[in-house]
Amino acid sequence: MFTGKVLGGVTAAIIFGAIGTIFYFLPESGAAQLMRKAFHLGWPGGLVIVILMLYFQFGRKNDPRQGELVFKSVIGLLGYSMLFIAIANYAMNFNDESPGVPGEPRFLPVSLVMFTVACFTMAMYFKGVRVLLQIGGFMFFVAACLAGFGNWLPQVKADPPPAEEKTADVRQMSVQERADLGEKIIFGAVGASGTQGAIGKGQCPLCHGFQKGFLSERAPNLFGIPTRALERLKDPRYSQADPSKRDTVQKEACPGCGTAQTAAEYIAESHACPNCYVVAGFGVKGSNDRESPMPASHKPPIALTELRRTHRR
Amino acid sequence: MATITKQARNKIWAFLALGTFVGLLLLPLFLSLPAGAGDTPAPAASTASAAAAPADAKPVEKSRDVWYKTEGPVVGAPAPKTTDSAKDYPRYNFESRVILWVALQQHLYYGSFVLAVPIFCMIVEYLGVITKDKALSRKYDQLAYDFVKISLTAYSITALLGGIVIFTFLTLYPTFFGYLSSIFRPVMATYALLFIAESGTLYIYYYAWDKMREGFLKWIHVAMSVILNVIGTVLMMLANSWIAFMQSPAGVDADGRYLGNVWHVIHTTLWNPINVHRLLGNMAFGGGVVAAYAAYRFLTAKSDEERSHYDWMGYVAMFIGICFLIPLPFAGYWLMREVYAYRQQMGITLMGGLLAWLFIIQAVMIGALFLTANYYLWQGMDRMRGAERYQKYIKYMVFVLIMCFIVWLTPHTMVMTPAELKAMGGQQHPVLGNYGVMSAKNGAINTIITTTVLSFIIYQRANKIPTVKWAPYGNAFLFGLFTMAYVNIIWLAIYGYYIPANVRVGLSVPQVASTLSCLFIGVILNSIMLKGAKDVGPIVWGQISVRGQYALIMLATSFTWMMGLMGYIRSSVRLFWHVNEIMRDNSPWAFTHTIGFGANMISFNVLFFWLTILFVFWLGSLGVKKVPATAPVGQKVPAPAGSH
Amino acid sequence: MVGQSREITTGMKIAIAVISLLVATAYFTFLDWGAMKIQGLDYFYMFRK
Amino acid sequence: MTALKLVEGYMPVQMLIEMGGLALLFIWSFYLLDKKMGIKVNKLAQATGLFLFSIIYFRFRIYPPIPFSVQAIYATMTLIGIFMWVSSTETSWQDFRQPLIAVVDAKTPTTQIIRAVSVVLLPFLVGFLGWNNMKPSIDEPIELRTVHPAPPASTKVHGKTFVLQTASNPYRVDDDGKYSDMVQKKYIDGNPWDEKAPPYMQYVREGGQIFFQNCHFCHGDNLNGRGMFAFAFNPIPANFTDAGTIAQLQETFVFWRVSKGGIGLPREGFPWASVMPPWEQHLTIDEIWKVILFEYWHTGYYPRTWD
Repeated sequence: MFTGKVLGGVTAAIIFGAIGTIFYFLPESGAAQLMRKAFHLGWPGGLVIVILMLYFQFGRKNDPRQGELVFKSVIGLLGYSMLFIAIANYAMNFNDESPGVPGEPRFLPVSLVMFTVACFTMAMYFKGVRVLLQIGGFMFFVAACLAGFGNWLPQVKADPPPAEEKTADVRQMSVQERADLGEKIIFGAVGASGTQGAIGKGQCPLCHGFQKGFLSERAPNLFGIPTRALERLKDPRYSQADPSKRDTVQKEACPGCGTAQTAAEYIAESHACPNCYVVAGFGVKGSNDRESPMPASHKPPIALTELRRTHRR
Repeated sequence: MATITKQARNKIWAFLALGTFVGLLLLPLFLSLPAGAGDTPAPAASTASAAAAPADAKPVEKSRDVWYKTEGPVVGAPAPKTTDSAKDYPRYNFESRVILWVALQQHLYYGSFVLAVPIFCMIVEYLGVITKDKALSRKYDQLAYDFVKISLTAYSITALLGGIVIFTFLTLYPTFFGYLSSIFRPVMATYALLFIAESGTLYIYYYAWDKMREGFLKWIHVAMSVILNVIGTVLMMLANSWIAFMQSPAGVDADGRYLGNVWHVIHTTLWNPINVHRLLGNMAFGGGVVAAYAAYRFLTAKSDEERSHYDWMGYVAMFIGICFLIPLPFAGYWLMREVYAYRQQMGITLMGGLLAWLFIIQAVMIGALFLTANYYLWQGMDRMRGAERYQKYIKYMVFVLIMCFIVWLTPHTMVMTPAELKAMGGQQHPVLGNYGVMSAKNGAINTIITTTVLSFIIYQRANKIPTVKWAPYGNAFLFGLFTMAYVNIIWLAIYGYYIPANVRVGLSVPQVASTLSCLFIGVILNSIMLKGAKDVGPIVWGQISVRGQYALIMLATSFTWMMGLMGYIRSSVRLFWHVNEIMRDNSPWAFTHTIGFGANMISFNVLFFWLTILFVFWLGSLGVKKVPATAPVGQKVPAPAGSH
Repeated sequence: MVGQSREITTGMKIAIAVISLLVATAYFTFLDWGAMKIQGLDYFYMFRK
Repeated sequence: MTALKLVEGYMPVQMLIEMGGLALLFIWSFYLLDKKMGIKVNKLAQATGLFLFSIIYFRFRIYPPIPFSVQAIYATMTLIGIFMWVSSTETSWQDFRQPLIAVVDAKTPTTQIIRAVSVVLLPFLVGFLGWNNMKPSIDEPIELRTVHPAPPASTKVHGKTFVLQTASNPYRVDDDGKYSDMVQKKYIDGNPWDEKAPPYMQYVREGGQIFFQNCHFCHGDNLNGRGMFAFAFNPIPANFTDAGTIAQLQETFVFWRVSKGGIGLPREGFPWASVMPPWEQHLTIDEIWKVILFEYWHTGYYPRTWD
């Protein structure tokens, strides 16, 4: 009564019944979409198998192996459809990474399970390639276990931190914008230059005074620097035009840089090479004003980036 | 007379060939010297580009190395600051990173395989030369030969994939590739030359096999395999320097400007740990692939002869693979330590942070590998009469392994719903929480390894009865050794809970030392005891269950998966940097994928690799000569089992 | 397991086993101590506290 | 099942010993059945029995209940172990397979019925499992918090930058005022209220005062995370006496966590589930260091060091 043929028929009926039910009652469900996609992808091959099956059924009436051939094509069709449902699963969900949403990429390993099942099912009936199918199926199985475990774990996707603040190209800035940027670097915020104790990334006010008459013991008060810079250039100790005569630990900002010719150049040089010229009385103790206590502004610990320094050109 | 001249001629040819290889080996060095000197115009070029940049106008600027802290002349341009645009990151309607991932991973798999197989051949060929047993010696030789043959096909695929990688890289990440190649120009040139040298050596090695079969010539042939492997290893190390640079840059200043010292760029802090780790990993992987090949041939075999040959081959391959697997965790430990020493947050991201769950998967796989190895050995006992005496102990070993595995896999951070959290009363479980810490894990994994050693010792003596006079004492000592090793390992694991962390971290060393004691003392003592032992029954190669062969396939697949996983971990720990802290990844794909996505990709890569390698096997099997008809039935256990 | 040349009684077997256990214990204790020593750590930390 | 109390402090080892003993009992009982009473129990039945037993053990014996995820891992491990056991030898494997093959072959009416029923039920079972897995659930989503997320390289507190790898607690000092790893060990039983206490103990006392003014409401007066507000939060506050919290961390890591609080957690520490305030808004740098000093002193743990 319960022969293999009957049971096979019952199983087939259940499967087709289930598929039919899904299509009839839930035509827009994920499962129905999946099957439609699979059909869309794999129908030509399926058609070939169906034609073969029909040919075996009706074209080979006298072949003793007819029943076996028909059966094999049915199994082939089954494996083929599983294969394409699995592929459709990949095609639909591969790029979607929404953790916690069921039925989404975390179910991709299900495809691997389907490959496994398809391989083993076909291995049962296709003796010629049995071992290959079994080995393949086993590998799919191992991969399915591992990938399944990976997907079963809670998912975290990590975004990179926001990119560092972009400094616009100083050369494109208006004078006002440049001044604002400078104020921000020195005092921390635009308009903070009047506030007592305001300090920015450049940390200049730690040592330098910026207001007229402010106490400035560690470093020269910078109030009125544009005019005073020109006086400094004339100082014999500055030794304009011939840096080699300077009596300092570093004679030039960079090899071949030469000396400043304008006030702006002088200020720029002082930022990059505080040792090139030390205002009398402000050198490192005991160095006889040959060495400056100020760090070069483009090196640690201040390490202003290139665009934040004043430019020579 | 004629024969003598022929021999002499052969000898001359052999010396000539050897000379050529040495020459080929040295050639890249000579060529890289002018390449190094050829860098002198480079500063001029870079000054030209620097002149365009705002600040650095003067030619010889000095700057400080980010890692070595040495001063050096600025030679290269700073690392480009990329923007999220099609110029820096061209779009091809798919995640560029994933495409590159697949290309690189496939190249890596094949690369590992073609690097591992020659090492494998070298060992097997050498075994063949030193084995006194003529038939066995021929078998080894044939085995080695078969593998070079397979690696030839794989070699061309590797080269092809390498080309694909460069093409993909250049197309998808042009700016980044430009930067890397500007720094590594001399290294890349050397690499290309070495690659040619490697190809030449490999082909000559293969085609000279028959010609150099006997006597002195054979030794030269073996020497050739050494040279082949030296070239291969240097190749790998050069390639490693690129990834090591990306992870822990050196030889450049904080802006990414090259400072003219190639050695600093190559020899970054993580370079050597990665080299060692990769070399061992490649070998284990090679053993796995070869074992899988043997299993495939075993399962498709038509005759008992074939079955016995491939059973034996699988055993040898598995054995060599496992030999390299055992030191692998220590190499990994070293690498991890160096990563921690380099950047603490990188270490924590790996072990306790974002990527920690990937290590859980790794833990699963390590456990699975050891379980499978044990299982294979137990299945292998079916080959021998007399093994029944030991088979009743298997269940206890299974039990110990599974208990340790349970401890090994208990996660430190448990996944649970909020309801479960409340029921438990906190993130930490009062019982299982204790299994989640390092102390317990060390105990568990060392017990697992010790049990594997025990399995192997039992396997070794399965069909033998020791006859030496001191056998009772030897057995008693083995018993004492293993019992106390287990006790010691577990005691140290428990002891770890009672002492402060700074002392506790030291406990892993005695634990490992205990395991290694068992491995070396136990196996050596056992081998000595079995000298001249009475055979209960022969080893009948081929008489192993199909499950045993699937265990080999499982090993191979897991190796492959694990390589993919660890590579992914190593690579993604840079997070959003192309070159750590030097060049930021500003592409839309700078985020770190979910674990699941990673697992899916790794699975894809693994399966793709196996599909193609099956094709390679098939190609290799097309012209395979019939397996020599020496029936290995009744043969002694081959050298690896007895001599190690 | 029994050697061909001489008989070994059960009592002797137990004695041998106990001795080998003791030897192994001594060996592993020494190993633990030494392995901690070379790292500059104290194996008997808990007992000296 | 929970009537059999687990002994506090020895629980993990106890669990292993218990499992070991039960397994031995299991093996032994089937051995007795076979050899003494002549009842040979089929391997499939033995395996099924062992599996069910292990599930029951993990489900009910261990208290507090373990989460499903861990149970699933354990069950899988048990299954693998059972498979390895039954298939370790050919005879045992054949014995195990025999009933299954009998059902598939269906030579007798009983096996035929079993086969028919399973063939009909299996698709439904698979379908049900699939549906059950996919159906929308009203449970709270599982939260994955990385409890110790990777710290930044440096953190800025009160305008001062601390490099986590190099900074150290300025109050972990020996009697001469120099940084010392060993000072805690020396004074672990010291009295912080002693007037003449060494500087280290005085800092511990100050840290304790800060702790009881600010922290103990949540972290508990025994530092065990059981403060009076603790159970209003999910997850509950960290238990410092647990070997998995501060004992695993560097002192600078703790400093970063205390000063930045829950809102300062990096992305992987989310979904946001920590209400700890950023203490830099309430405490000075010195106070934070002192309170950390106190926490380590009180629990007896040592901060992790990197060699």
